[in-house]
Amino acid sequence: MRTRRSEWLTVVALEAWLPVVLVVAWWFGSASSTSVYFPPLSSILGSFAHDWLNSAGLASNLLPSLELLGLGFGVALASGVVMGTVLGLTPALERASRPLLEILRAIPGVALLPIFIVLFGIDQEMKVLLIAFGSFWPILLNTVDGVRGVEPLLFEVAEVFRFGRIRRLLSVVFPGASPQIFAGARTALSISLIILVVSETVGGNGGIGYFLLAAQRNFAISSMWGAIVALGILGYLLNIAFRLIERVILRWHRLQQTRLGSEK
Amino acid sequence: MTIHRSPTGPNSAHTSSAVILEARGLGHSYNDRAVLSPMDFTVFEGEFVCIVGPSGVGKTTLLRCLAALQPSTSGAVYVRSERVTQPTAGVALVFQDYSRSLMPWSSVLANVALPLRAAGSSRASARTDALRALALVGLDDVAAGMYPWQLSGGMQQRVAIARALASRPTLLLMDEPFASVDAYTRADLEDLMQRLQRELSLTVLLVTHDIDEAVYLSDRVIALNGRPAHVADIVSVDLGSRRDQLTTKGMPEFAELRARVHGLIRGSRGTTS
Amino acid sequence: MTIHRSPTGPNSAHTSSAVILEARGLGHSYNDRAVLSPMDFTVFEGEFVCIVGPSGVGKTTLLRCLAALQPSTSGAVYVRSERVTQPTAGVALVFQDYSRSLMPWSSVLANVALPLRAAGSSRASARTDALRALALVGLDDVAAGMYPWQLSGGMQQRVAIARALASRPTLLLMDEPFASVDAYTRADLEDLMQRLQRELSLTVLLVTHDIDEAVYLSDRVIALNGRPAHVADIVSVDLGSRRDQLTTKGMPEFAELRARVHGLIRGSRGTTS
Amino acid sequence: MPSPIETFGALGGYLVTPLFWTTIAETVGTFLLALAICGVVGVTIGLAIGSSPIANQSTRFLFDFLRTIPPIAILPLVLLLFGPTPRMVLVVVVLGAIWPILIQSIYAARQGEPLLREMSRSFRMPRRWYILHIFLPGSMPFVMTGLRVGTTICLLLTITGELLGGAPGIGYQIENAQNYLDTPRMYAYVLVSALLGLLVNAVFWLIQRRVLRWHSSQRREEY
Amino acid sequence: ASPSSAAKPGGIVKASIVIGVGGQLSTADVFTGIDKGFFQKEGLTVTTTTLTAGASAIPQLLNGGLMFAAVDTTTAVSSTQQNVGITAVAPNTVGVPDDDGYAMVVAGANSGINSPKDLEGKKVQVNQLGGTAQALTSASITKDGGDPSKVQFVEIAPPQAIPALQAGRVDAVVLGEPNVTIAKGLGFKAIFNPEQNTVPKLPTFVFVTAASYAKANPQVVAQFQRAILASNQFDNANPDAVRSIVAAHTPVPGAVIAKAHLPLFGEESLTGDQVQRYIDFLVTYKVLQAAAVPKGSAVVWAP
Ligand SMILES: Nc1ncnc2c1ncn2[C@@H]1O[C@H](COP(=O)(O)OP(=O)(O)OP(=O)(O)O)[C@@H](O)[C@H]1O
Ligand SMILES: Nc1ncnc2c1ncn2[C@@H]1O[C@H](COP(=O)(O)OP(=O)(O)OP(=O)(O)O)[C@@H](O)[C@H]1O
Ligand SMILES: [Mg+2]
Ligand SMILES: [Mg+2]
Repeated sequence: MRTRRSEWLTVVALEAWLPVVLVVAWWFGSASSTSVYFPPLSSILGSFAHDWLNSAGLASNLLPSLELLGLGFGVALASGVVMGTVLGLTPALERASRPLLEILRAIPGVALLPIFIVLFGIDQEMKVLLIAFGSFWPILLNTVDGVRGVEPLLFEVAEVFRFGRIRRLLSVVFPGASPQIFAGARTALSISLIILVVSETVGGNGGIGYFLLAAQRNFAISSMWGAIVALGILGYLLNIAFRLIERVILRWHRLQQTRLGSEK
Repeated sequence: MTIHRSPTGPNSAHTSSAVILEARGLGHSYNDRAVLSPMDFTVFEGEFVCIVGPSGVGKTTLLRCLAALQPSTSGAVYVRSERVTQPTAGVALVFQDYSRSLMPWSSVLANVALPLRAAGSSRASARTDALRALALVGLDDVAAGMYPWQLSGGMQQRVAIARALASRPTLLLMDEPFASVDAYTRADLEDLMQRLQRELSLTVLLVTHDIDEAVYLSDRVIALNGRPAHVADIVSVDLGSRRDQLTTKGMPEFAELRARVHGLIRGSRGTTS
Repeated sequence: MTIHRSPTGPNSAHTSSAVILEARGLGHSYNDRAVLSPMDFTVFEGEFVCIVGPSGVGKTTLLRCLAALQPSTSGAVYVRSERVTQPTAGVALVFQDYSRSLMPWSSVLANVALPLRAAGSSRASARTDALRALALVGLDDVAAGMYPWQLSGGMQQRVAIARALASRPTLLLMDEPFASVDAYTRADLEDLMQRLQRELSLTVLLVTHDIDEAVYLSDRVIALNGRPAHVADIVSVDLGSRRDQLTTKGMPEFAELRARVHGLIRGSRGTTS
Repeated sequence: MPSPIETFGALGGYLVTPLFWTTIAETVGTFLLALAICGVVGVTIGLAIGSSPIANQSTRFLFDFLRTIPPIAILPLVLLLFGPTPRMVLVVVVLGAIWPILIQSIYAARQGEPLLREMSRSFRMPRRWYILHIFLPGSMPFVMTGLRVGTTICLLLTITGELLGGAPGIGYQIENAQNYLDTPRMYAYVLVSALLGLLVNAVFWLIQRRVLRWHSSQRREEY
Repeated sequence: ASPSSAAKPGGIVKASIVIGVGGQLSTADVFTGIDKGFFQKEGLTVTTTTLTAGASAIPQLLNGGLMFAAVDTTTAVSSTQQNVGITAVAPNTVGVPDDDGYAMVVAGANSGINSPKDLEGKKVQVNQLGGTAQALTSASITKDGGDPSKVQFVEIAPPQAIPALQAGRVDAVVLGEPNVTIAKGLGFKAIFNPEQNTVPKLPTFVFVTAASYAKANPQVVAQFQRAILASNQFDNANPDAVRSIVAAHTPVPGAVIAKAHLPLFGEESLTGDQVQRYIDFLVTYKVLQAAAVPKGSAVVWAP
């Protein structure tokens, strides 16, 4: 168990040293800053603590955002993987729908927002769909490519042994495409956070994005930075959660990659 | 080990048994380069047929066409008189590239159990059957719990065999299934195949480049040759229904058959010499 | 084909030649599971040594440790008396899993030429050498222009051999290099290896599960056995320096040696029987 | 929403104006520059970091933190630093669009066949050869997907950046048309943007087909 | 782009300045100032930069990319409150004291909304929750005998306001020209002018500059103030001239300009007193917190 602990310590140390160095540099670099837009880190951390490290701040600003994010990202993940799998398995359909998908993908957000407002209103539903729409694409593209990249021989194994549709998906397609699906989902996670902020400017029902923009408008620059810090940390924490899931699901892949699994 | 052939065994198959597999005018080209020129042959139920031929002649291609994994560019394949375009139930294939044919994300046990689960077995019975099949090919519980890529080449190959056996096929197509195992394991596996063929009245079509193996195992040997490949000859092996590694291989008929098959292949050798 | 051994040939190697490869207390464990118990042996310059042993005993592991691709968990490897921890110049390895060891994005020719180009050959001379090496193993220009995954298993394996040969090694480590080729190509390649070994005074360490092949090719056979594996015995093969597929394999000494090696391996068989 | 006829009508009308073409040129110029930067920097750094576990662990926090920050949050800051210049738009675009490419490249670095890595070691290939002939081709499948994701994000952010920074491009036209409810003009430019996206990605598809001809994802298509 | 200033006998320094304008009717005074020579008379050479987002003006003033920009008075006050280093120098527009004005609350023709009070129980768009538009509308409702707490205000950015109204996602929207005219063209009805009974004649938009700039160039600021006031007086007196100048300088469609209400421009110098009254109004409607609010005189530049 001692080695396990020291392993953990190494991981934490490796992961922490650069952020610590940067924070220290930021702290001293900004200590005597007089620029309104670049306040000293001490005052940013003060705002951060004041705005976010209490139950009220979390309940009124963070929880609604997390809910939106969870729903939006969830919808994107589910629909991206499902549609990506279908398209990945039927190249003809994929080729046929490619132009349409590429066009949809390239609709600018400025134009998208009014369309979404008209179609879905200004409430939660619209925001969830907006987040889902934005973060859908990386998952879709990666799933399509991932599914198509699965070792062809394994598809033949599935055919010879006449796997049913479900078993084929669960035992061959998804595991085979999972490294790439994870890569897409990790990208999509951050995109969904970014779109969350944009979507919260509509309606104005609180949330971290609304808080950030309101702070910006009211020249509460430390609070704005505090919200950026909060967003960044949130992004980091969500990515950690993701990495933990990935560690379990892609265990085989990690082991296989690190010298055929013999060494850790 | 002595193999007792049943009276209805393969050597009488030509006359008494039904045709299980038939190739009619089966030919294949890759991008307009002909690999198999149209060929005809039949395999009878309960028969053990080996396919031999030089490297690159088209054995794998033929097997893949027979398994309906790849549409042939001419002719057709019939399984029990029905034309097949999709892999049929009861047919299992052991791939030549065994290491790629195992799912790296599943344990060995799960790899072997998967076809059983797909065929509707319960989790528990699939597990039992898979472990039994693994034991048949000489792999223990430790190996069953490992990932395929943690096993040696020969062990992986045996996992692929175990997977095919576990699925209880009636027609087993095997593509150089013993290429990576040592001489003893190979002999054991050969005898295992014979026993299974007899006991379960399995039909086996096995590609091999070991002519001794082909003669030892088969009721008939199909020799492929030429470019594009054609059937050079189909040799009936009448070594009786009781075979064993030492006695049979020592028989003068064995040496004779072996020489004959050798001659068939030698006919069209490539640039190697 | 008749192989003439040079007077300084391998059979006199033990006494007159220098040690090229030495394992001292070399052992290996995967995740605390011992696979190789510490072993010692030496290989002399110009010698042809085969390693035999049951499937899964640790032959590939041993070869990878000798090639310094994988740090051994105990002991050390010396090449020309220098301890190696990184792959050394002049050592080439043919992987057992040949199909994965070829780059799917390059043509066969490019695959074979790459080590040459990386070692500084000009494009033209790398091309010539690569084509020559491919011809040696029986692959023509058409095959050279294809992607590896368009070739048959045996052809891929020969590409892997050609790549190792093209790189002009002084020490060649081969892991079941002829497992997927037909009997004739195999015999040709065996004789090719002997010729190259003699002409270029190459040292070859070859893993095989074919005991005939081991005896036919080797000056010495290292038999591995047990779990964890240890060197059961090292058998000197004194079949003279002129060998040929028919005569040599017919010699009574050959049968004797073969039986002896068989016995060494049979010693510790697994659950298969 | 305007009918497609109105939209195409409006688009047809713009096709003959020089303003239309300078607008497109403006956007495409910034976009291509940003894409080049994101592509080169993102892929290089991503692959480098992905192949070094230590670098990967060290930069995780930084990257996961930074890529969560929305471009609109830092807009006042970049405006303060750069003013409403094309350079500001470029900074916003690069800061926003580099992440998908970077993250995918980090993943890409871990996709290669381990046996090929060993093969190159056993032949003692110099680093450069290993990277060029084994590492890069092996990573390409993931990198190409990342580039296709990143390209569109690059284009979208260019348009957003123009809009926010007031630079003359498609984004500005869309915003302006929106302000005066000139919906045909707005959708005409939306269409232009979408077509640009289609065009650029079509180019990427062609590249991908060529570069990954060997890969099973492309082989299957030929069946 | 710092002004190339050189003292001239008449106390006028020549300077080049950049003014941030909002592309629409509200900064017509800057364009008339250019076209009618009011800036030139004060020795100022003016170029304009279009600002798309309101918040983007302040960073550019601070980094010297802009010398002056029009922002809403609330922004000027809160930036003073946060010590951003911005100071207000001149009025831009002031609240219109008439029924019809530059800013209007707009609703569907058959929505049954005819007066401020009718907004009770409705969903009303504002550009910023807790912002000026919400305060003005709330005050109008209160004055009409209604209860603003029964109104559901939602925040939607101006470009999306009319689409949201069209789609029925909100019942009423608070618009400024030329959007009021555009909305009317689409069949909507202007209900009331929220400025009429709340901030009549008080500066709703003001020109601001960086405090550091003002301190370094007091003469330029004074010249700018004189030029803008002259321009504003001219604009209020010559609406037709304003319309043609706006048509020449902005992309607003001519047909819209012809019908649009022009804003009312501030003709008097900006005073601390005016701003104080505006602040008091904002505090009453909780746009700003009473405790932290600066004095009106602190918002306005005093050399
Ligand atoms: N995908 C492909 N595209 C083009 N040619 C192919 C393809 N697959 C196989 N071939 C060619 O078809 C021929 C026969 O290949 P096949 O794999 O059937 O040979 P084989 O008899 O199984 O040989 P081996 O004993 O070496 O495995 C070879 O010449 C090979 O190059
Ligand atoms: N990456 C690994 N992780 C754990 N165990 C491994 C790994 N690689 C090999 N082993 C184990 O080490 C043992 C020896 O494997 P190795 O591949 O060296 O055998 P081999 O002698 O080459 O067998 P074969 O003739 O079948 O190729 C096997 O039991 C195998 O399960
Ligand atoms: Mg084959
Ligand atoms: Mg091995």
